[in-house]
Amino acid sequence: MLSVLAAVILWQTASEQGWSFILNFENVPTPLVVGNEFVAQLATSDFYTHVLVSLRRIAISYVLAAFLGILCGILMGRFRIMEDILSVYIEILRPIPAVAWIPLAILMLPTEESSIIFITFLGAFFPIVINTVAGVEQTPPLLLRAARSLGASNTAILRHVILPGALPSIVTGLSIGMGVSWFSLLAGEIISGQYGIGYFTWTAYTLVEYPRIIIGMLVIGALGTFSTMLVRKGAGPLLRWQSKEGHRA
Amino acid sequence: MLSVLAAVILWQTASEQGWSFILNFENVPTPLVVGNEFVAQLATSDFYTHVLVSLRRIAISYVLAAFLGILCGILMGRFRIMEDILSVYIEILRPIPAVAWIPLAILMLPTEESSIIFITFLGAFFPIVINTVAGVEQTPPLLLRAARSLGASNTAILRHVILPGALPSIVTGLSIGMGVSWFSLLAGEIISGQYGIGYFTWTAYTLVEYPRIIIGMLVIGALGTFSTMLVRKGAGPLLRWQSKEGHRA
Amino acid sequence: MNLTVLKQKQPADAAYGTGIAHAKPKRIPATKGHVEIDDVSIQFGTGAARNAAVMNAGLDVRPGEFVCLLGPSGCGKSTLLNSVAGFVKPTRGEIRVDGAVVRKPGPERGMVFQQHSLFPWKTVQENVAFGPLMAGANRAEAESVARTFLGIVGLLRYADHFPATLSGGMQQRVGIARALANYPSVLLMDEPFGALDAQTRAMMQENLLELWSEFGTTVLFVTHDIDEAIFLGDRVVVMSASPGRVIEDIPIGLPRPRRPEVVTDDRFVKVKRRCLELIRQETLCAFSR
Amino acid sequence: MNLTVLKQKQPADAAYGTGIAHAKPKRIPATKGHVEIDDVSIQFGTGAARNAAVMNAGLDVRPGEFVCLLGPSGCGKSTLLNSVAGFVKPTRGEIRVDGAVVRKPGPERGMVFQQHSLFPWKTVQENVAFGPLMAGANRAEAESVARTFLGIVGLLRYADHFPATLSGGMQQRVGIARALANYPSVLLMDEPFGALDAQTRAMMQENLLELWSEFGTTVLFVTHDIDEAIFLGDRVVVMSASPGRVIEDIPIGLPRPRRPEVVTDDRFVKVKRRCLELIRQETLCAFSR
Amino acid sequence: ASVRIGIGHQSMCTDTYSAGVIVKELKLIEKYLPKDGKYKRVKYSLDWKDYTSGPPITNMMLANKLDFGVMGDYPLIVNGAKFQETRKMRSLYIAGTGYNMRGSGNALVVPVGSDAYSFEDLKNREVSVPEGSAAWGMTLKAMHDIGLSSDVIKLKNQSPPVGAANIANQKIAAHADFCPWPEIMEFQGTGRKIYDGSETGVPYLHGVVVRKDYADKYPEVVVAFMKAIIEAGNWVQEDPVGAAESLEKWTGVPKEVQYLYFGKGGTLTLDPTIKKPWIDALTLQHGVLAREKAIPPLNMDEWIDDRFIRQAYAESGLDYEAQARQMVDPKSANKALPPAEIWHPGKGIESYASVADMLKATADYEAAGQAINASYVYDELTGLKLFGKVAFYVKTADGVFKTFMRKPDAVAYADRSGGSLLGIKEAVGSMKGAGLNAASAEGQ
Ligand SMILES: Nc1ncnc2c1ncn2[C@@H]1O[C@H](COP(=O)(O)OP(=O)(O)OP(=O)(O)O)[C@@H](O)[C@H]1O
Ligand SMILES: Nc1ncnc2c1ncn2[C@@H]1O[C@H](COP(=O)(O)OP(=O)(O)OP(=O)(O)O)[C@@H](O)[C@H]1O
Ligand SMILES: O=[N+]([O-])[O-]
Ligand SMILES: [Mg+2]
Ligand SMILES: [Mg+2]
Repeated sequence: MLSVLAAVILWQTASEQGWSFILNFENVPTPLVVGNEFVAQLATSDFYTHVLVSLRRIAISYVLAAFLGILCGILMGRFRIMEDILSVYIEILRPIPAVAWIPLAILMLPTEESSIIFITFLGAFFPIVINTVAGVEQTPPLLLRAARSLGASNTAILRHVILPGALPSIVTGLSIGMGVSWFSLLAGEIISGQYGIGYFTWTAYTLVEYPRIIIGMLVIGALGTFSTMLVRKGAGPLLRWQSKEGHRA
Repeated sequence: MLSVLAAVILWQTASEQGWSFILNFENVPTPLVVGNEFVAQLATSDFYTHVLVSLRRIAISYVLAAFLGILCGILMGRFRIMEDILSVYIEILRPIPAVAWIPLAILMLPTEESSIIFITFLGAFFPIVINTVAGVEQTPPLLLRAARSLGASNTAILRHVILPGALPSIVTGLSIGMGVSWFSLLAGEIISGQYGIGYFTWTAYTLVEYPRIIIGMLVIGALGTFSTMLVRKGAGPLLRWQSKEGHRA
Repeated sequence: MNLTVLKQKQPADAAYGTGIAHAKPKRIPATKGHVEIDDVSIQFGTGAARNAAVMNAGLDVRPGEFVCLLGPSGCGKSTLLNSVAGFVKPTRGEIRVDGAVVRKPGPERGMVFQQHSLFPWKTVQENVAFGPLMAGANRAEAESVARTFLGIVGLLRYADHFPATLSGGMQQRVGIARALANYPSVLLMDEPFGALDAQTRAMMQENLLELWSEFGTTVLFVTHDIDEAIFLGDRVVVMSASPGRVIEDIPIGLPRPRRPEVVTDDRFVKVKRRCLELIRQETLCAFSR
Repeated sequence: MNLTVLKQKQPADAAYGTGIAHAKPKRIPATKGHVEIDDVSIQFGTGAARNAAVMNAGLDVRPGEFVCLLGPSGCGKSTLLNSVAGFVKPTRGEIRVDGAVVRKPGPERGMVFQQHSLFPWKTVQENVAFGPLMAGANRAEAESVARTFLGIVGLLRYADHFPATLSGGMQQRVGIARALANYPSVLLMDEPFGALDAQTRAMMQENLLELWSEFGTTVLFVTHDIDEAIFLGDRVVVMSASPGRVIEDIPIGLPRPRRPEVVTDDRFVKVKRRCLELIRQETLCAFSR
Repeated sequence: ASVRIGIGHQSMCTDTYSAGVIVKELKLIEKYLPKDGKYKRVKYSLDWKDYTSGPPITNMMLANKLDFGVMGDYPLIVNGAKFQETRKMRSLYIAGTGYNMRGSGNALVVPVGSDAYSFEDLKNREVSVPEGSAAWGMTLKAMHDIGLSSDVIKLKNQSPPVGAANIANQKIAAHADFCPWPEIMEFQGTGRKIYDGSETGVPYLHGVVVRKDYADKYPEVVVAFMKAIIEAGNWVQEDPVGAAESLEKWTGVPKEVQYLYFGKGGTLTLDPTIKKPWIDALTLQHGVLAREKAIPPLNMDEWIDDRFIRQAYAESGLDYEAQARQMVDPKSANKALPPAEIWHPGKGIESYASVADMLKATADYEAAGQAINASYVYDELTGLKLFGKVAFYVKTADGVFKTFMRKPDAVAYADRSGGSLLGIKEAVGSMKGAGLNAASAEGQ
């Protein structure tokens, strides 16, 4: 907390004095200006629309990515043939940054909203799939044996052993995916739109509105952090068995 | 390999026939067209300039990020006070996507090249720092005790115990960082008006040159994968002790 | 120390169970649990990588008998036990339990592993209820059976804990309860106490004998601890160094119930001396190859 | 089995070292290695979370003596050993080694842990050379010392291996060589064989006695295995349940060198019975709290 | 010493070419840079940066990474105002590049198959536009003039390539953009103009801004740039077809599209002077920006500075005042030109004495199986040059063809004159059927 305060004060002085040693603070608005602008923005309904539209896009893309990612991950983790087929595509497509997808997404998807959602989806999908596969594959063989010798069927093993065992890894994937999906959303919202926090920031850039640019950056950061935290917290009860103290209430 | 072939054939047919069921292939160039354009590009010297400029930017940013990231990571992992001070900044700045940094980077850094490098640097820096801290903090206390009872000084412990112990985690950070730095580079090169594979792709986009867009995407993907692999392979000899079979040659 | 002692230490347990009618555990009929290991050989890999783990092993375990398999590390004890469990298929020979040839794992052959075999994401009770659930019991029935067996191993008060919060000894007791909850005719135990400290191990041994005398289940118990094998078994079957064969079958005449002091009994020490000789020879043998 | 046997099994070792003049290890003078534990109490935490681990423990170990600390799990054996090593500061009382009060860890008090204490990223030889290097030796000297001690524990052929490729027993032998390479006047061993299987453990015990007789180092050895304590020690010091006090100090009169068969010796069995009684009592005590 | 000359230009904005790609590719600045006096030992480093719109250039100038910027009217205003908002930094508007007096250059385009033919037809639909660009300003002004509020027409931000792609894929009702995008869409056959910037009645213009501190320090360099701009304009005028071909090579914008702007009677006039009407237009546009986006005030007197361009004229022996007074109005200027042209791949540009002749020639080429690159006609009302294939044709009772840019105008004219409204296909087809007769009739 103290260090944040120190940084804010430093920033205020640097901007006021217009420091320009390596970093140039001449045109950087002071925290005071940014703060005032933020309060002003909070009073407009547009600002909330921007945030809500972005949240809606994240929600749709993320749910889709989580569903498909976990599904693919389990199939790949359980069936050698699925892994052979799918992993090639994933390894080719994964390193392509979200920004690079923009043109193709516009070209191939029916609506612009779907292009943005597609790009956001991609961001979340890959970490989820990869972590699910890792989680499924690392199921301790001893537990599989134990389950089998207790009379468990294959579906029972999936439900009682593989899924819960992979869960910590899946949750890691889900929370990384949440972070990346915000990165990608921003890239997607730049290409087009009338709403969304990415659009808000980019518009501020085209109109050279520096305070709004900084507000946009911080809001995106906060939303990203917050939603990632939500994923982790949401998964908490399912992972309580990992803590040394936990016992079911 | 087979599945790649299948995908290429599917793509060729889809583009030729102009499929348009959810995904619209009408305007997507066929792999043949893309292939021809790629061969044509390989014959121009500009193409190599784009790639080389990007590689140069990655190299500079990455070396910087690796150096500062590992340094900060060790300081934070070893000294509670450094962690208290620095982790706040890192946690606030980390979730802000590279794209969102563009305006501020332009404003605050002296040259455009340095802005791009800054953005790329940020992409690589955070994963490296975080993984270094994790690596340093997870040093088994037993090994610290063993070293101390063998007469090791604090610097000897850093050099012989903490650093090598953190190395696997640092390498993970380095390779994640390499991937992210390509994502960020691309965002940064959008602002560049001249060279770089990101600029190449973006220009192709503004000129609606679909084959070049796809070439750009694939080249970026390949470069990203390749350089990440390089990091992993480069670190291999240092991590041979982790393999069950390894013994020093 | 015995079961009674354990129960006395946890007076809460009785109250804990109030209101739920625990089924009294059935005793396995002494005619069930006949294990025949018929000239079994087991190889891993093929061609140059071929590795014989067990060779021409033969053993007949009578219903209700407690047999300990003793042998140096790597001699194939686990492999043999796994083939009885149905995890590993013999390359040659055949294994029958109560006349039926073993082809796959099944709940009538309960397995207890050395450690880390509980489902960490299930509570202690859920772990024990798993077998009955898989056998088709409904949730309430399975829970009732689980509580019965948790009561028997003295862990009812930990029913809602996750395994990670339990000590190693307690975890092994849950593992035993889980295997017993399926009313197996054979209990296969692979160094179940190998990871415990000496005192906990001694306690667990007494505990196990108590349970065994109550249920009459056939037990096939793998260990490389000589004291443990003699203390527990009706017979100690000594295996050769890899590839494992049965080299000696020593009946233990010590009276039951066995008390800890028995380890300083003359008869005990005599058998121990014989085992030491055999094992020492086999260990040297193994090292020289 | 003894050192000689081990060396016979590895005929390559002699050739391996050819050309390098290994310094013949010095014998520690029997006047070094006097450990005085003077009414030591150790508490962890403060206030409500206060936890007494050791209480009024007193012990005097003569130079060159082999003393085993026996006690139930959690009684404070490791805590007491760690305070001799200099990792834990006594809350009350004082520990002296050769007259000097212990304040921090030092190479004259070599430590061997239960497991996983080798540096996984250093080869076996680099692990053993670490102490001499820290003591100021140059690389060549340190390597020479390391090879000497690897030869002594029979692992010279594994000099360039990483620890992960070695079996548990071999890793512990490297750990012992590493501690010895500093020529410590006291060797502190905390259940060094606790994670090994019965046969390997027996081998390691003989191995250790061999080394000890060669070096004459004082050894303070923590275990909860009664057989092990009696087999190894000149004295077995039995500690009470937590907080640990010294409740009995049993001199072991068995002749040296001790052979494995000694465990079936009458005198051995008699001491074992006494230890069993003490420990059993303390274990029950610990459980009932 | 080293002097940087950092210029941000737009290769995808035709109106900036005389201070952008042409100067860059022909190395015209290098030709005029001072090499004596205080510049004797100076090493110049020319830094050309290409952007898709004006705002990023302003950002780079504010960050002192570029010295000059070439951009359209609205971005120019944002540039000036944002500089004046800072404590010390200022920018100067020092020259024009190209203009269209009527305001053509920006246009609103719909997908070819759309049923919309006027702004009003877009009610309750989504219209995209690159925010902050000249086309965006036009759109705001047009909506304000027509009385369409932002509730009735939803505006959304799309960069030119995205908008063009969305028009091609019919994913947006309409897209407003600056030249060359509307004409590219027309040329590709994906889009159709329904509103031309000329309808706002405000001139369309681009210009050059420079950081004031830079101009103060290196006025001679600024003047050299001005001379380069003058020469670039002359280079186009001397050989418009050759220029169009070169420009295609440099920018990727098809030469047929380039010719529409830079050919004889083209919609853009290259002229670096700062005219009085420009100041009025910019003042008016600043009002629009201030109303819509709370842009800070802009002191025009402080911002506009024609000293450098005047000096360049003087040093080149040209009359600045005369040039500044001159205004090309397509309506009157294009009266004397041949009313139609065809760009034939083999024969180059061919002029026709009448639209009918051009249609007949088209029919003949078609019959002979020869494709033409493009044909050009003029809007009857404004005199703006059009692609023949997107014009609306009215065939009057006496067989004369009139051409129109907008359908409503064509319909009105047809009603008044009793003629019939035709598209290019029908118009060419009609020449095929009555081939010789029609031609001979006109010949009489
Ligand atoms: N799945 C397998 N594939 C190949 N070889 C195996 C496999 N499982 C065991 N072996 C080999 O079979 C032999 C016997 O192994 P096994 O685990 O049965 O010995 P063990 O007597 O249980 O040893 P320990 O006392 O150490 O548990 C060993 O040589 C081992 O390497
Ligand atoms: N660092 C510590 N902080 C707090 N309490 C501790 C700490 N280390 C040990 N204790 C406590 O001190 C007591 C003695 O622990 P210690 O590890 O010395 O026992 P031990 O005899 O070595 O047991 P074991 O045979 O299981 O190794 C225990 O109650 C333990 O929980
Ligand atoms: O320069 N413009 O972006 O219009
Ligand atoms: Mg085994
Ligand atoms: Mg201990």
